[in-house]
Amino acid sequence: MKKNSKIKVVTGNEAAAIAASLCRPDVIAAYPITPQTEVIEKLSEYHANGLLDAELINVEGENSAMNSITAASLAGGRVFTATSSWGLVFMYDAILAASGARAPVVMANVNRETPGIIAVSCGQQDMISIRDSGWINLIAEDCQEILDMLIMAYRLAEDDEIQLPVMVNYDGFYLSYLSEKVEIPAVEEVDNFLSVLKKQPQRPRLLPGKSLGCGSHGILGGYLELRYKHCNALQRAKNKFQQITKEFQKQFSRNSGGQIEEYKTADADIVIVASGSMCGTIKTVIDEKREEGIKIGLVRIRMFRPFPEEELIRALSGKKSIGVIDRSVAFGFSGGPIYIEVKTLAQDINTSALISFIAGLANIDITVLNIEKIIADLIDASSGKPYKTVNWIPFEQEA
Amino acid sequence: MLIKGYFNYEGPWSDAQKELLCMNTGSWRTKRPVINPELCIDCGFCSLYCPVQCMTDAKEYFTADLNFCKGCGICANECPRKAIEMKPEADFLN
Amino acid sequence: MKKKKSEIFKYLKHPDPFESGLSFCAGCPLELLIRLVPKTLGNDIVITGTPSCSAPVLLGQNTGTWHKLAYYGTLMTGAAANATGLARYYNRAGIDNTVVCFNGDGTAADIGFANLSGAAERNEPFIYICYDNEGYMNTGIQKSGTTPFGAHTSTTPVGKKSRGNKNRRGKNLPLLMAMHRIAYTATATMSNLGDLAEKLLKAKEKKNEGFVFLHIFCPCPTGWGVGTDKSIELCRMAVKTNYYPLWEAENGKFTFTHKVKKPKPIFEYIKLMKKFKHLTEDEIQVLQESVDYNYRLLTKIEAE
Amino acid sequence: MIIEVRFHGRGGQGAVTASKIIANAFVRAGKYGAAFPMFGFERRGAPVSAFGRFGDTPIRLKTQIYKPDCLVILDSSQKNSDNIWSGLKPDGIILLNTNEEFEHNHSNIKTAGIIDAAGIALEEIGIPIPNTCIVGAFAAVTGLIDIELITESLSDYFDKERLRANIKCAERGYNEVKIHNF
Repeated sequence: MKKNSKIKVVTGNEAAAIAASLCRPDVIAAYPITPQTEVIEKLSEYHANGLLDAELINVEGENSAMNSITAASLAGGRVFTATSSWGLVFMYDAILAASGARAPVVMANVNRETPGIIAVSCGQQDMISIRDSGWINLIAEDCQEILDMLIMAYRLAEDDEIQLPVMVNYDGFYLSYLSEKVEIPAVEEVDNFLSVLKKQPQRPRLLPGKSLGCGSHGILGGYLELRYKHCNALQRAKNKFQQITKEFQKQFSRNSGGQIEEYKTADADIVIVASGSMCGTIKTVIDEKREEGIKIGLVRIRMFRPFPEEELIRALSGKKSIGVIDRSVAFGFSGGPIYIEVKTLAQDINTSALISFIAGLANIDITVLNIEKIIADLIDASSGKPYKTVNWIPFEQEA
Repeated sequence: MLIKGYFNYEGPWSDAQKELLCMNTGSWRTKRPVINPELCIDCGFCSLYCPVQCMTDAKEYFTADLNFCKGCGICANECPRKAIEMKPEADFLN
Repeated sequence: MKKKKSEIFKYLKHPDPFESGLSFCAGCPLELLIRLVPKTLGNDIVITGTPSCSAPVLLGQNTGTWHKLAYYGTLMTGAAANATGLARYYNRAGIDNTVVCFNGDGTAADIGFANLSGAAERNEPFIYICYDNEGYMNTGIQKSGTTPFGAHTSTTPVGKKSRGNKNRRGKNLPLLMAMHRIAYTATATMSNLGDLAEKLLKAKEKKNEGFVFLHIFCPCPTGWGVGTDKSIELCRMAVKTNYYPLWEAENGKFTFTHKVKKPKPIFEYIKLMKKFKHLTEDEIQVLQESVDYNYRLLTKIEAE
Repeated sequence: MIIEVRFHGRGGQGAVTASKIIANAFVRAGKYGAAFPMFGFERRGAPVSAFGRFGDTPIRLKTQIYKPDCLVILDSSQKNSDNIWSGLKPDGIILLNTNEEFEHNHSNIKTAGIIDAAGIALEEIGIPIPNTCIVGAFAAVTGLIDIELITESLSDYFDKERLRANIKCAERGYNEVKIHNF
């Protein structure tokens, strides 16, 4: 444990609020929505008690939250907001505006189900619905990682070579309300970690009296140029994040991986690819199965956009069977969204079985038994037995 | 490389470092304001109401900058002395 | 003959930050407004605008711009929220600022109304200018929330069964905004330039106390079917008929800034344009009653 | 070793906070604790459950608890519901908030702690919120955590007079819980 750090038992939401406060934001705007509400309640509490020095805007909707912080960010401010589910969808146009303007906005998104059916429950469908918005998307596994990732998110977003908005996703209910031990660094430590940004060339700022405007029409090749720059910045973000995680580990003595986390994959024949809170359960089951002599590992996706293709190819190449667990669906495709993306790497990975598992929709618990069944299926597939390519969990299964 | 340097920054930022963008709006005109300096009382209403703000003060009276005047006729309509007449642009050919 | 310059010039202290050749329709009073705002308030304003008639001019093309102002070109849904973020950040950072959110009635009264109302309720420290041309003019003259009774637009056409914008009155947007009891609300138009300039300057003062909403009546010669030379006259007639009364409200306290002694009948106003030319005597009477009602209401509020 | 505890209560009884306080106390002991509730819209009066895992090794499991080692029942009106007893492990521990005598109604119960937590809370804080009394009783019934760490943890959730009253509740819970062994 780092000197000056504090250990506290906090919820995932509180960890997010603490992380945001530690980064000394200038402007925070947010609107309540279950299961994110606690984040803005906590920030309001810190603000009311003089612990958080920031402009706090109690906006009348998520759309305004994103719009106001984007503008404040373009003016040069450090900004924060948090949302979830329909709130994320309601700010969709502003989400595109933020990334198009290359505003280094940082947002916590508490994953909750979205489309059509009202469900106050966990699911990554909200994140999937904005995946092509040009943001950087990170996914946390536990409360500590929510805090750590948000701090790293500012380093990534505001980096001169990146200048992109970053969304830190974490599972609603399973993490948002989970109280567990979190090591909270001293604010000076965070200042120190973020101080690199001050030494970099400063990004353009919207300032009174300065003939510099943002939101120009890209015409002729201009639009193409901006898109090209944006896509390149996303590609650069992969290595940048890797580098930032290393520096974070050096300073805070904590590590949970780079773009991906590999858990016992080195000698594994069978690998599960997953993200979010379910990975804790998967690791626990893997430990048990390892004791039975089954060579199994986990690749946890920490960075979902940009998609860590190279890292996945490296980690998954030559594995006998691979199962991808999605907590969301890909409409019009059979198989989960992350599964489909991993499948695009199939030629490079060269595995004999690539299987999709759709699990945990609408708060359905992803249980130890579920994971054991998934592993059993993967073992069968690795030994050449026939298998179903797409499996909905827990259909035909007990809890 | 197809991508030329249309932008100076990563994002869609514009600046007024070089010349400003400008249209040849003078070419839109079908009628031209002609001022009778005798009638002009130099009140400047033509200049104040001109959307293009192209009426310039020639000390004793106002005159339109024909490079940009769109020929809308507001100056003539607003002139309290009817000192401005809108004349067909064709009259001024050659 | 005695030559004497108009007093109004004294308000226009600052250089015009716009280039001369701008892509506004000939005779568009919006072009006049957009030039007068920085000429009156100074070139150090930060202006935010949305897709609208003003957007092609406020927004740059690649690196190029039509003006020397700082601007943020943004979305219709969130214009007031953008301005909120800017003003709050500048205030926090100790940067002297005048943020002007410059939008049409489509953004203000319709798609961006929620965040306009939200910013007003929170009394956010910036100036919101709505130029109201009573429709979506940039996309080709469609009905908006402020389109008046009976008006012809491309989405309220005059056909066999329906005759223009029937059974509607249009939102009284400035009154709605004043009811938020914001720091300052005012109506103004380009025929009364002294009044407009005074209100702009007052807006700059008042935004230090809270939200400022300026509603500018802004005829569209193209969309309303008016000669390009008649748009200022139209503004004047709107005032003279009490179709568009000039007033201001400070924290909810109303004052007429220009009282019309003998208001002209509404016919004198509508006869100047094509958008009402299909109206029957009865329909004109409905419009007259609507004008009278609005004016009576304002008179009562002023007396309060 | 990790003990899995399922909490049952109603919105307003503080079941979720009870689970947090225990997790907090374990972390103060240098051990590990993780707790989370499961509910949809938050409503006073609605049944609430919370899941707590406490022990001396890091807790990675993020699932609900189907086979609890221990049941903490803050709402005795639910004590006859099958949901509550579902999955209780053999040699199970239960802790029940009731002012009635205990009936041994489940064969897997090895230890039962009975406490009139609502009554004590009413006396000490003036409102019948049983959670802080229950966490005190939890320390006594399970023997897994010191009562001092429980009362220290309370300072993260209460302050001033409320804190003093709730510490009293927890201590009375610890001292007054009736423990039956079977």
